[in-house]
Amino acid sequence: AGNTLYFGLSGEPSTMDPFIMTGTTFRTVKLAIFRGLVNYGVDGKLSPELAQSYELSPDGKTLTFHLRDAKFHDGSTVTAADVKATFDHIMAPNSTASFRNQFVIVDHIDVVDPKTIRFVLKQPSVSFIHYLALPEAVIVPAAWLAKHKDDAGTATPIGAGPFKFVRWTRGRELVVQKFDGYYKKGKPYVDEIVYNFYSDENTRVNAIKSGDVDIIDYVPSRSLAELQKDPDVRLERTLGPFMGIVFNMHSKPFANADVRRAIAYTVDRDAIVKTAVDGVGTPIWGLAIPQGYLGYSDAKKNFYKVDIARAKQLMAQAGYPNGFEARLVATSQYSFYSKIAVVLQAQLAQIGIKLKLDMPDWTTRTSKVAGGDYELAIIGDVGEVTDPDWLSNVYYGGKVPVRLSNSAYFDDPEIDRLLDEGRASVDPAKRAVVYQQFVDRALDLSPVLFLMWRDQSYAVRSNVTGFTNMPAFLSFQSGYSLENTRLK
Amino acid sequence: MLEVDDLCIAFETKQGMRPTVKNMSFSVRPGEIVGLVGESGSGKTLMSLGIMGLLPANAKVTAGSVRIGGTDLLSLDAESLRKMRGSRMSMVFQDPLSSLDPVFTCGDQIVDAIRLHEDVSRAEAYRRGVELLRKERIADPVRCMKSYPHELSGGQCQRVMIAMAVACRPQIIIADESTTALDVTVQKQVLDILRDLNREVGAAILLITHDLGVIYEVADRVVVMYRGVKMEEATTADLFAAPKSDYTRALIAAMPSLGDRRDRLPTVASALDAVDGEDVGSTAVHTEAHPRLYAVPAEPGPRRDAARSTADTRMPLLSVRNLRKTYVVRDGAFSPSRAFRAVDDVSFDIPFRTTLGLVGESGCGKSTLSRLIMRLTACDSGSIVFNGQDLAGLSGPALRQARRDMAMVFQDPYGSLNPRQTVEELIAEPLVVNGRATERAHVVPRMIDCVGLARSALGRYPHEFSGGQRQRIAIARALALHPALVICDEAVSALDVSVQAQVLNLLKDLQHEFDLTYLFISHDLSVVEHVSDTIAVMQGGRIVETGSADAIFAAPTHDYTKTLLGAVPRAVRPLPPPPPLPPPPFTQALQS
Amino acid sequence: MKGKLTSFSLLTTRKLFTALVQLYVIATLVFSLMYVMPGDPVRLLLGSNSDPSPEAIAAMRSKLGLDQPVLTQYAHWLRDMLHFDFGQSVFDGYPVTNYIRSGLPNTLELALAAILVAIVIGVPLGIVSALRRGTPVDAVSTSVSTVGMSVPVYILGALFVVLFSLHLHWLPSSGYMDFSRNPVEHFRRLVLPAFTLGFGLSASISRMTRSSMLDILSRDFVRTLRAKGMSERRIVWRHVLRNAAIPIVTIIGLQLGNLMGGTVLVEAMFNWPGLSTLLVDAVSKRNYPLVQGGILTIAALYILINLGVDLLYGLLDPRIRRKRT
Amino acid sequence: MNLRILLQLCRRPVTCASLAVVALVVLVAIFGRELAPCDPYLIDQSAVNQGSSALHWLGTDELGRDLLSRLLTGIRPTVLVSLGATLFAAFFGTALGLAGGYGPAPLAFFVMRGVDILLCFPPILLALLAVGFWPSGIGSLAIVIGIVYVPHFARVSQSAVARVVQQEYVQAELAMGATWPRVVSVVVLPNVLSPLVVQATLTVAEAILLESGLSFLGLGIVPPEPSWGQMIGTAQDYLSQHPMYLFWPSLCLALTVLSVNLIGDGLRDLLDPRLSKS
Ligand SMILES: Nc1ncnc2c1ncn2[C@@H]1O[C@H](COP(=O)(O)OP(=O)(O)OP(=O)(O)O)[C@@H](O)[C@H]1O
Ligand SMILES: Nc1ncnc2c1ncn2[C@@H]1O[C@H](COP(=O)(O)OP(=O)(O)OP(=O)(O)O)[C@@H](O)[C@H]1O
Ligand SMILES: [Mg+2]
Ligand SMILES: [Mg+2]
Repeated sequence: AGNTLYFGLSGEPSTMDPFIMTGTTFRTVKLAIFRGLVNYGVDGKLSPELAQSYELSPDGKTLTFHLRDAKFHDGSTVTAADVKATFDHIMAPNSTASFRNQFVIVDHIDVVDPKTIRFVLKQPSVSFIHYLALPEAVIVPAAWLAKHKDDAGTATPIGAGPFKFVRWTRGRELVVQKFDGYYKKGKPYVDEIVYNFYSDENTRVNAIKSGDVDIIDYVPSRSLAELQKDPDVRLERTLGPFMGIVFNMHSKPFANADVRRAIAYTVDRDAIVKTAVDGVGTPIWGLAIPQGYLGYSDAKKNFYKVDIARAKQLMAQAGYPNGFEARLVATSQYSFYSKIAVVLQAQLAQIGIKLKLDMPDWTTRTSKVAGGDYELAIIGDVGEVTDPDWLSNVYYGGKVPVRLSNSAYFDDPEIDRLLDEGRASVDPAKRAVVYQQFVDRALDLSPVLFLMWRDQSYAVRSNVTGFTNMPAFLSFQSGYSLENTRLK
Repeated sequence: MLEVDDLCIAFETKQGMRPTVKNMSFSVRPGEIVGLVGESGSGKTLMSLGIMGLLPANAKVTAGSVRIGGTDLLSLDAESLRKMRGSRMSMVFQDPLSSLDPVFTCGDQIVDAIRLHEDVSRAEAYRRGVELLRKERIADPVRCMKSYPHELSGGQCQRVMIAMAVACRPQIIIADESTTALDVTVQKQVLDILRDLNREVGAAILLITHDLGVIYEVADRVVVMYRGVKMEEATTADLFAAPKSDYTRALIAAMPSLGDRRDRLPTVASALDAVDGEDVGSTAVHTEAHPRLYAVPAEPGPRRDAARSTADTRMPLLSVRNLRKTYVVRDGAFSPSRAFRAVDDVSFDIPFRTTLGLVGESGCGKSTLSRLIMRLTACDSGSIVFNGQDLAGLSGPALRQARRDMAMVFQDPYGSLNPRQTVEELIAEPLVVNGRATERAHVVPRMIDCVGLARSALGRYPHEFSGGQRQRIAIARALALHPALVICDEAVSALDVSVQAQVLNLLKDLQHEFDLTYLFISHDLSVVEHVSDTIAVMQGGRIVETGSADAIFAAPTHDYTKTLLGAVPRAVRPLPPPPPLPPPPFTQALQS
Repeated sequence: MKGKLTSFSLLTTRKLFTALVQLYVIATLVFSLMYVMPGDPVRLLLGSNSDPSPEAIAAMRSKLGLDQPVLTQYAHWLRDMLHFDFGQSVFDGYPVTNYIRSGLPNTLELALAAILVAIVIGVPLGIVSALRRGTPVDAVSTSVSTVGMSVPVYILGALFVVLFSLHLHWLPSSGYMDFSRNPVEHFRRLVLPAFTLGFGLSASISRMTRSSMLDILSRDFVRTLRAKGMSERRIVWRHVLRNAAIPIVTIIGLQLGNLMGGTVLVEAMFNWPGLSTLLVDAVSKRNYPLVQGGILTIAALYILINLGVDLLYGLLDPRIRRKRT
Repeated sequence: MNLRILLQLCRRPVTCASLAVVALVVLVAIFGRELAPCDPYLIDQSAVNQGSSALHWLGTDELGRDLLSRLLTGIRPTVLVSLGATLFAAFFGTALGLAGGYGPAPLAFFVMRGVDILLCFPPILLALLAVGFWPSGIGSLAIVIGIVYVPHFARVSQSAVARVVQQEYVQAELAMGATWPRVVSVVVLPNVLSPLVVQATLTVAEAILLESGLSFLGLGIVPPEPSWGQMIGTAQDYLSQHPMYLFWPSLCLALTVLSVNLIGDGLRDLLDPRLSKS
């Protein structure tokens, strides 16, 4: 069709099961096909989608949604029953949904009438609504779910989003087509989107340069400068994900906060940005809270600085005046991981910490980190939601090292208390205070050391408008803006 | 027609050019057959290659000219020369097996030879090939056309080579030892073909052979060559009646001839050898163009101990019973296979310390039989009792042990020499294998002397030798250990009569001294008569007649034997014995 | 070498049986991969950035059947194999057979094209350098093939892309086109990847050709061919090459086999939807059913290729052929 | 004996030059660390991806490390891995090939079918398995790469052996009653040497490249330790920005591989008595 948008993805979705999060590429497809009750809009705010409006009860425990007149791609109307069926599916005990954990605080869901649905929570949570905005909390027809309980990954997906699924030729392309019954009148503007998969970075860049595709994701940092110069291509840039170091608290030296602080005083984040990601990125000298998010403060922005003397003193204080040996887990599959590891190795040598690098392939690395099989490890992550509750994912304590982004076995009751309180406080002013306290404690204990913001860019050909790289943590959800995208 | 004028050919060596063919001049007129005889290693093959423009990479023509009907071949460009080859001049190579492409059927190769120069259809060329082979008395020409070279006997390969050479009726044919593997009846046939060609298209034929009988029968003129130098040139009649050079005289004296059994044969020695110790076969520059040569009279060798001999002859060393071998042959890649019986119910005995001469038409299964005895090929049925032990059932170490008491000279000496070993290593190999490596230092030089090769040959590789020299290397290797049984498959066919005499004497001497037993396969009936105690005649895979040598030669019973004997070319018995002179070096070596 | 006449069908049956046993062994090895390879797919399955509960992990394990005893798993798996059921991709349940069906033809096509390119470049190069041994021609040819050998494909590919598609605009830089949709374009898109792969491979072929030709050129029968008046070209191409073919065929067979699973870099670079990418992706994500299915497919092809090469030995050398029957 | 061969090799100028290059490489492999003008591990954020300068003769890499020093230091692991892998593969592969081409029928059958099976596993899988079993390091990398090439040697040698075994000189050796080790070492091996020499020179180059291909699995040479393969692998990312980064290690690799090949050619010709002039 003349009005076809070609989107060069960095990888192929590995499943069509909407409730599983397998990375950016699938989200970009998913947000063309599906919509949730709410989603994040291009401005970064929650935008009412299938729910026209909602209310949070004053105790923070009941959320009531009023659905709008929307249609699924199969022609059926979106009803409260579909919503309930969707969340029952996500929350089922044997569910494999990626964010199931965030939904366990739901006590029950009531269908008030076909257009009204009520979520009753076990504990008050202000942040819960944000998890409903995730692309993994989109609404599918109850009938579809009933039919495709077991083959959700391969079945033709049915959503209420701007585009309907046409075909997926594995290894080649995935095609979606404008859905005429989309509830936002006039949208979308393009007739068809063809997603092509370019796992090779150079090939992807060549494809946008030659005009084979109109948009690409994950622009490699070293190609930014070159694409910047290209008059036919526009870069949509944002600093999305952050890189950091986690420590295993079962490793004796790292259980000591002084050692962690010493490291925080040693690591030169500037050098890391300059070398590991070709200078494209921003160092983080404090916590990885984006500007404008709750908990961000200019005062705490540069909490740590390079101060080797101080670091050495802290090391001595911790009982390691001559340093020690430690094993750093990273991966050699992605070059920025391995480069950070190499730079860290050189830098920590200054305070006597000799790093042994353990750099297996990505999957091995992931199981190692998940299983706590490291002394320190490099992580890369993104807060999934704009609510400060994302910090729970990084800081909430536990006796088992289940999460990928927290320090294994880190368990501080005070931090846990603050995170719980922050989530439950309905009053914004109170929340601000709670998270300020949290930030102080987190910086002081420094269980996770943040290094830098990574650049997350899309390259768009200049005849394409309306595609927005959504700010900060939401960059991975930029697929939402495909409904606004036009071709000139 | 063919005029060779003052041709000199030299090898490039690290020490500089080594002249090997020196100032050869002769000519062959249309319709004439010129025989070229000469000592083994004297440069006959090299000169022919020089004429054809096919010298090995390390050999160069240093002077002289070769003209065919007025065109100077040496100044011809590669393409015109190529066009002449095969159509106007062709050559039959000495080593038939290694001269045939192993991965194409013989038929393909013959057809190719025809179609390269004549614009005929495949079918037509094929038909002509079959016709040629039939003329050459190949039993089953169609099977032969479909066979690969390794599936044919030595004589069959040789006839394929000849067919290729004569297929386009060239005007010049150089036949290098082309009938050595053929029995006399077939040989006659082949020579007839050459002679026909000679008559019909006026072909000029250069016939290189060691068989003076053949020369006597077919050649018009003879050129004699010795160490790269032409010794004499004469008409056949003159040559045999009144040889001019010492060498020729000595040669004729050394020739064994039918019905004239001598215990030892006279050999040829050079006065020069005795003086400066240069060995026969070397190509050292001689200051004298015509060194003084003489025939060494047949001296009695070491005699056998009469008492021992009678005691031991009772039990045969080798006793073969009902041996059978079938080859599976296919006419095409997917056509059904059929059985071909190469050795059919053969039984014979070889008494201890005797020689069994095995004769028979080419392709009758002689080589196959010898391979069966060595267990190089598995037999279908039958027994091979060697030293009281049945080889047919042996395997592993026992077989290995048994083989160490046997040795074999293969019909294709070149193919049986490991190309990556030097002569020294080759001859020492049986010693090393038998754990007697310490003896190599004196055994190897002695053996090389015995077969009449230069000591300087020890460091060279097999490909650097002439056909006869290779054969002698193979013989030296087989005899190095003095094994109980030696199988000689056409072991002297490429040797000139003087060297042949030397080798035959050696065989006899060793037999007397070390109690060796021989199975001697040959086409040369006079040689067979000379060496054998008993004779077996083979035809079509079966032994048709056995008996003592004397009996068979005196009164053959089987038809085939009769024809065979009737066809032997007989040269005149020449010359009074030459003056007695000191013994040649090899006898000294042997006695030391 | 007994006079026993082995019929063609018996021979085929035996080869087939051998191949099946080989496949069974490979299958078993491949199955055990799951237990010896480091890394657990469950974490990846549940999403890369999430915080799955232990129940979810357990649920996923049971969904994959990983919670059952090893032998039971093996038995089930084997039963499925016998039905040509390689299972489903663990991520989305897409049948592995479908993956293979879509990837295999492309891989085969690319591999064959590449090997063709390699032969067309490598064999003549090797011949020339054997014929002109020790001359500058030999040196140049050796250098060219050495460069071909030591330049990694991704660099060669990048150079080709820059030159032929970004500068000269002769060929598309990447992508795949269905043959049915546009045959011309289909082949145009095959050219660059095939050359990128083939150039590197031609190096080994030319080296082997050179060495093997030299072995044969000094044989006596070559002299006979010359004496027949055969042209040098024909001698070389028909007789010498055929005699020299066995090592060359061996190395081509090895390369062809390698290409079945070893074209990842080029496939990724030119966005060629082949089996290699699938396989490597599956390995790196521990998508075991796909790994197993992929390897078994490749193994079957490999066995086929080896069988072909062995048969070719027989065709090329009558001695080897006769020995076998 | 060996000295003699070496001397003869030296006689041809091309081979002589190649020997010199390889000798240089080996020397640098031994003394590379001492020769390096700078610290090959020193990261300099102010000088990333620079071209040649007085301080950094060949420029710097993406972390601002001196390329020349890294090239020199990187020789040792490169040489160890490629040579180790080649030797490993040549030894075991040829042994298997001999068994498959000359061994008794059942053994030959099982060996060759086993080799076929080994051949079916893609290198990355073997490497991943190795990661599970061995600690990473040069030794295990050499063995893994070696294992990848064992079947190649096996098939090349098997096919050559199968042909040689048909020759009459092998039968002549058997007829002397030689034991199989003797037959193999004196007759069979010398006559199948030429394809093996070629295969070995090919493997040297391929092993170096495979090393970089496998490095993403974290097997083998652990950064910041440099190796040529790894440098080439990293440098390709900077092809357009900093082409010299790719050029230098590629040049070193190509030169080395060329020399190895030329020596291989020389050796091959030398060992072939029909080619060497007497
Ligand atoms: N490739 C070679 N390199 C060095 N010397 C060689 C080579 N080929 C042959 N010779 C030597 O050249 C001489 C002549 O060899 P040629 O083959 O012409 O002998 P010939 O007369 O044919 O002997 P025969 O009757 O034994 O076949 C021999 O002494 C041989 O040793
Ligand atoms: N490998 C084989 N396959 C099929 N047939 C063979 C094979 N080897 C030999 N033959 C055939 O067996 C027969 C006997 O061959 P053999 O070599 O034993 O003959 P020969 O008596 O030695 O002949 P010559 O005197 O010509 O050397 C020949 O007809 C030959 O064609
Ligand atoms: Mg000769
Ligand atoms: Mg014979």
